[in-house]
Amino acid sequence: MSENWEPKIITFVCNWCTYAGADLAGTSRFKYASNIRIIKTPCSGRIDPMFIVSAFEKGADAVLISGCHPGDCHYNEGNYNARRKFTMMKRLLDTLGVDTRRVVFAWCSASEGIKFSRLVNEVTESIKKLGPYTDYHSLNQEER
Amino acid sequence: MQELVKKAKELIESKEVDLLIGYQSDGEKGAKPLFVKNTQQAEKLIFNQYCLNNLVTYLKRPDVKALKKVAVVAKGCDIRSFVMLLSENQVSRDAIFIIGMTCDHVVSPDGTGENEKCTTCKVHNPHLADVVLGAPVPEKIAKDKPVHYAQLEKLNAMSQEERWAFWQEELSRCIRCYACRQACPLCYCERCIVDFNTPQWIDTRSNPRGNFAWNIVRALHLAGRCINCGECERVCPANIPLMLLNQSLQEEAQEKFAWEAGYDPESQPPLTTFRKEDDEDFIR
Amino acid sequence: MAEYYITQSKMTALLKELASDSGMEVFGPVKKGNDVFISKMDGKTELCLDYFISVNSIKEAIFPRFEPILKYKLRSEGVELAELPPIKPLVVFGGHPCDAASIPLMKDLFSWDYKDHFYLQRLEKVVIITLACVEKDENCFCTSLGGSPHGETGSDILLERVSKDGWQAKIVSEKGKKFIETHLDFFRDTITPEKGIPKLQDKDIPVMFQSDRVKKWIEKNFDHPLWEEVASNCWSCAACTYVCPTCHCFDITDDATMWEGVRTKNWDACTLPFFTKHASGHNPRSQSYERYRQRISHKYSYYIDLFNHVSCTGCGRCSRVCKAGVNILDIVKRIDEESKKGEK
Amino acid sequence: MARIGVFVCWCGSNIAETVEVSKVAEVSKSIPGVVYSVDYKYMCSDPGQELVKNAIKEYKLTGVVVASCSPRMHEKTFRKAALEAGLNPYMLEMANIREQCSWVHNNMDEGTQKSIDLVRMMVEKVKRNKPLDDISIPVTKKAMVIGGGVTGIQAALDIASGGIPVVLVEKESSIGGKMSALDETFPTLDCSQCILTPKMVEVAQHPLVQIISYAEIEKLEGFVGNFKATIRKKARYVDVDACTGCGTCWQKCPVKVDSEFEQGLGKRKAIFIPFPQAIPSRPRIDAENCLKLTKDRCGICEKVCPTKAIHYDDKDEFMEVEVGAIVVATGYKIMPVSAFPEYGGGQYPDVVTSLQFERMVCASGPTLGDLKRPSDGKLPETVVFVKCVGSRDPEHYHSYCSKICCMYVAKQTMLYRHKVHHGNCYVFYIDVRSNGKNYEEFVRRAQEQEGAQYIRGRVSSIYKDGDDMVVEGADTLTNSQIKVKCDLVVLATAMEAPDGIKQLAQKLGIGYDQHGFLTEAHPKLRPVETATAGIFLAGCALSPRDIPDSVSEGSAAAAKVLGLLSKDTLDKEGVVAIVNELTCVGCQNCIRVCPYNAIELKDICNRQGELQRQVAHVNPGLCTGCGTCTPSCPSRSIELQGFRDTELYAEINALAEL
Repeated sequence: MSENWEPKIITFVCNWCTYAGADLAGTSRFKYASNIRIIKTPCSGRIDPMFIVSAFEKGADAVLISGCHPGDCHYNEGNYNARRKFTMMKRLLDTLGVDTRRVVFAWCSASEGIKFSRLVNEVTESIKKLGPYTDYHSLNQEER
Repeated sequence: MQELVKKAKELIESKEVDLLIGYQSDGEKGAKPLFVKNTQQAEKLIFNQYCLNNLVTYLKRPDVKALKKVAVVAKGCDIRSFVMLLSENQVSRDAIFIIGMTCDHVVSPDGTGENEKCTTCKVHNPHLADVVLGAPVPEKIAKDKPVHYAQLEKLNAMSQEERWAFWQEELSRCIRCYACRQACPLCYCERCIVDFNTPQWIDTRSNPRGNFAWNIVRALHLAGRCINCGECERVCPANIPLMLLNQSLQEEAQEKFAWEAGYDPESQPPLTTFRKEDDEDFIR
Repeated sequence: MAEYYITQSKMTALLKELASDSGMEVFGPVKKGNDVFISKMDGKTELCLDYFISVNSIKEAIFPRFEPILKYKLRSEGVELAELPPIKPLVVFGGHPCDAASIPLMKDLFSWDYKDHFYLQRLEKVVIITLACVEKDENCFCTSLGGSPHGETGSDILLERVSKDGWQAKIVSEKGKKFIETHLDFFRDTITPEKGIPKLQDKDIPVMFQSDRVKKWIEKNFDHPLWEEVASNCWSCAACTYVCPTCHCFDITDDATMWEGVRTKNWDACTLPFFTKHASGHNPRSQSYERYRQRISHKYSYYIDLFNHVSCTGCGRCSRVCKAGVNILDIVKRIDEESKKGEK
Repeated sequence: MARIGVFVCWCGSNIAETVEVSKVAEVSKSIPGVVYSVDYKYMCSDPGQELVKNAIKEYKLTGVVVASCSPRMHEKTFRKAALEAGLNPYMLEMANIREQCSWVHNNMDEGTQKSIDLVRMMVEKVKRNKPLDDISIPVTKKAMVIGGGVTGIQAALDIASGGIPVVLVEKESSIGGKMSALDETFPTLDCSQCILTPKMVEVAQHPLVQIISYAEIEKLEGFVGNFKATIRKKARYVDVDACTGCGTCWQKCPVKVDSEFEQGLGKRKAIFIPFPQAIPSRPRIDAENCLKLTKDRCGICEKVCPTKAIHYDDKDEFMEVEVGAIVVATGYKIMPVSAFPEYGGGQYPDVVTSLQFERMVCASGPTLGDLKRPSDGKLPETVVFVKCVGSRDPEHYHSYCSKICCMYVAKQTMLYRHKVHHGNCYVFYIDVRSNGKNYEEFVRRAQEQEGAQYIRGRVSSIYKDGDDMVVEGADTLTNSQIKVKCDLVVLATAMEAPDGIKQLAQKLGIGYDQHGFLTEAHPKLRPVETATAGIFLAGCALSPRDIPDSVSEGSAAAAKVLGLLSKDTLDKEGVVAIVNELTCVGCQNCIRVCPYNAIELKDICNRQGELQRQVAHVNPGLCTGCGTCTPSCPSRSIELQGFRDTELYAEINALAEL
């Protein structure tokens, strides 16, 4: 692990709760680690479990996925559907030996700017301790 | 066997079906699919413990779908996949004549002993058929009893790192022949996601990345749908223990969603529905 | 000419030593479950020397499942070509004569209208050490296609079993000779041939059809209902083609991140449903039997037109892996019978 | 070939303080496809927007990335500017380098690096974006109200007053609903008929309201703005157009049966109007009891009818109406006493429901307001009221509170005392919930001025002792067992979802809860909407409510309908899902997960019209762009435009190592 290595955390959020919550963290000036890169989707129901795989393939050290709390979904049910997919994906990744400490699911509402900033800091800290996800990144070798 | 041949001839002669898919013997200790279109071919029909193939898989094929009515010889386990096809709008009940075979067990893929899948079978007697042939077999497991797969225990006992190493080793042999997909009765997409290239979700090369992603997506797309017929693993030329993945997700579906696939055509696969009170301990 | 022998343990040691060298690639038989696969080895790989035939052929050692043929980087100044991985010398151990026999066939193709230098370079650098057959099964039919259980075609060194523990090494090519000379230490032992060591003769695998008769029938019977009858079981996977020593179709795929990309030669198979799918959505081979017909016709007819040789060595691997019960020998025999009927 | 412009905003010092904006603009130039980049102090200002517009024209940009504040702030602003410059607005994306970057980070290097990444992600996305058109759907300017109780009447009146024609569909032969059977209403004790009847008349006479009574919804097709409802007009055996409502028929009809309107306490004829003020005041024949229709005898009504309006061969008729919006105000039913055998319900005639009690005291009731107990006609000297019967009892009946019982029981004690000044009345209660305007005062009045005696506790049993009824229960305040001898017991039984409501909900494609009450789109913020666009809810169809709440909701739903139908078209963003029909296999996953029922199966037929296969089809009018369908599709045959896989994947891909 090189001295100045910083974890890359790819984050998928819904537009109505977590993206707004992240905006609120901004307007409230709650500081957090700069390691996350947010990809906005309309709803956690749009977040495909395969995004996790792609993120690791493209060098993510962790993936953070967040949407509205149950009952808060702008589209009523998207997060409930998403939750089932995530349940299965988590089990599958676990079965395959993927380090599921690097796949974090959270609910974060539009009013939880503080939760969002803490979440990012906690995840960043824990991934710093785990180090780069070399196991997964080593799958990228181009030769046989 | 007389019964089966008689029924098949009846169906063919009366033109009730255009095609009957059954088994023929393949050597002394083997069986393979047989497509029956005339009574002469029907003579070759057999059913025994070597009849491993899940013939329901042929029902997804366009040329078979195009026929007016098709009969298929199916064991209880195979019928579970038919139930899934029904619930997913892939077959019309009227277009298929199910010849259900009672079945105590089939042999394991290497031809010796009882097949592992039969130890967890709840449908030795077909649960949905147009005609059931063979003597009734006592069911050993109650319908509502959750199924537990013994072979998962070894994998579950491993550390995360060990599981990673285990799968990397296993999947390194994957040559991406897609036998697992083609043999699966529930992999019926017209265009598989692996053949989708905007974007190319899954590397089509049989490199570690592509093999890993492919096997993730295959298991994921069968999550809550796999009915444990074991065909993917049996047909894999590289002997990859694919059913471990499917069974792990079957257990998850049972534990978290109280769901077992392939019994009720009216019910919805678990990833197309939800309960508000679903477990979410893993979500912060 | 001197006689060379090698024991099993020395062979294992030699392969392991070579496999430890990062400048080389070594392929050998590795056991998995009840089956053996010709796999890429490293210094720690456990070899299996007691097997009938590997599931896969030696093809993938020389014609990799995937191979980068172009690499580039995108820079603000423009596109910059990147270096490709070098093609290393390689040793392939553990195939049978039916594997090796595919080499000249494949060479014909890859040096035909376009010279595939990836394949040809590797061919130049490979040493193929073949094991003469001591066993056969109902799927073997090399003799029907001019092969032999102890045929030398395509091999550099042919090992014939002389004892429980060792082989006599027959030099077939200059490369083979050089290989033995380089590693002479491993080939010095003299093994006295033991009695009762099984040896397979040509006659043990009877000729079962005439390939020219098969070709004649195929040429005239593209629309014959027989095709559908014999191949209706096929569920259109690529298991048969990928284990086949002579199937050689590949696709060219691009994979790119934002800043760099690689173009890859990637195995493909005429049995897969999408192989001939047009951009329009039309698929001229939409049925599985049509695809299987292509596979047989290509091997037993079209290839002969181009290279004067059947593109099949009779190894029977496709029949062994096919759990749908599609059996190439049964089909070719059926065609031969039909053809005979037609002659009368 | 993509020609992308990148516009980096300083936001004064808001961004520039933590992000080296000039460097972001400079580095952006090296991103493949970027042909222009610039930084500017306030990109959202008029000159800033001009900068964007001019660059779009000058550099023939095919896509724009504005790196500035959150898209929630200014996406609309910049997309409008893009449109003005001739670029499809969906070809503009924003990189959020303020709220999600400069404001949350301190370090200049980190902020700059992250901004560059965010820009790169959006450049990669916008390169793959496709121009989208906003969707415009014509609407049918007509509404349908299902249920002609006071809620439905109010909704119909308000919609019609807004100039939109309304079809009011009522299951019974008259509108009016439950309210028409009430005596006086809390907390004002004004006569129910007196306040309801004028409304009934008003709605009946409104030129834009068409009342279709004795009818039910058979089928509903279509979607918001464009519904097509099939209404089953049940066979009435009376030609309502010919009939003048003279009443000769029901006076002459020899058959007498229990009247539903009178809660079984009075009789009606086999040809009847439910109550004198019925609207339409046209009778119907009860086919189950009519001698002509059951035994082919009698036929008197036909003979006496002066206008020949009786038709014994009448059949159910179907009519189709096209409407743009629907209000469901189907109301409730009350649990019958027979549901409570432990309280002697069904066994003793003197155990009645509160609705029966309403009829017993009502001046237009079967006894014309003389309070007589059902068994022997005796004036009840002592009456016991029992509250929460079937409500708030999750182990045996319903978990919910029926909400209005506290108030009407207080009212009924008063009605009783007004009739029987010397009478005793007792109320068994668990709690007294009186949280409405003047409600608490009303209950107090019952207790303090009108002599109602409240006993806190559950009733354990009710039985008959000679002539008397005995109510046994616990007084939980004094912690003693208590026995009350009385003449009449009134059970405040629970309000329930009416029969057939689930079937109706399924026909309409709207949700219902475990109790059978219809589900609102959001319990707080969208209380009268359903998840199905264009279908609204009001009144007790949702859960127990009192009259003021029901009427308010009727008006609220009407306001929603008017809002929807005020324009000629329904306009919405182009971010909707689209199906690739070539690859879709019709597995229904997307249909099952769609929260808005916006996807349906579509038949693909060959030229001979034979069904070849079925595929999913998105109704863009109903799709709200959540994208839940996409991950549910194994073959990626359904994609959410604006958030297609290739666009999101490009964002991930942009983060691969340099």
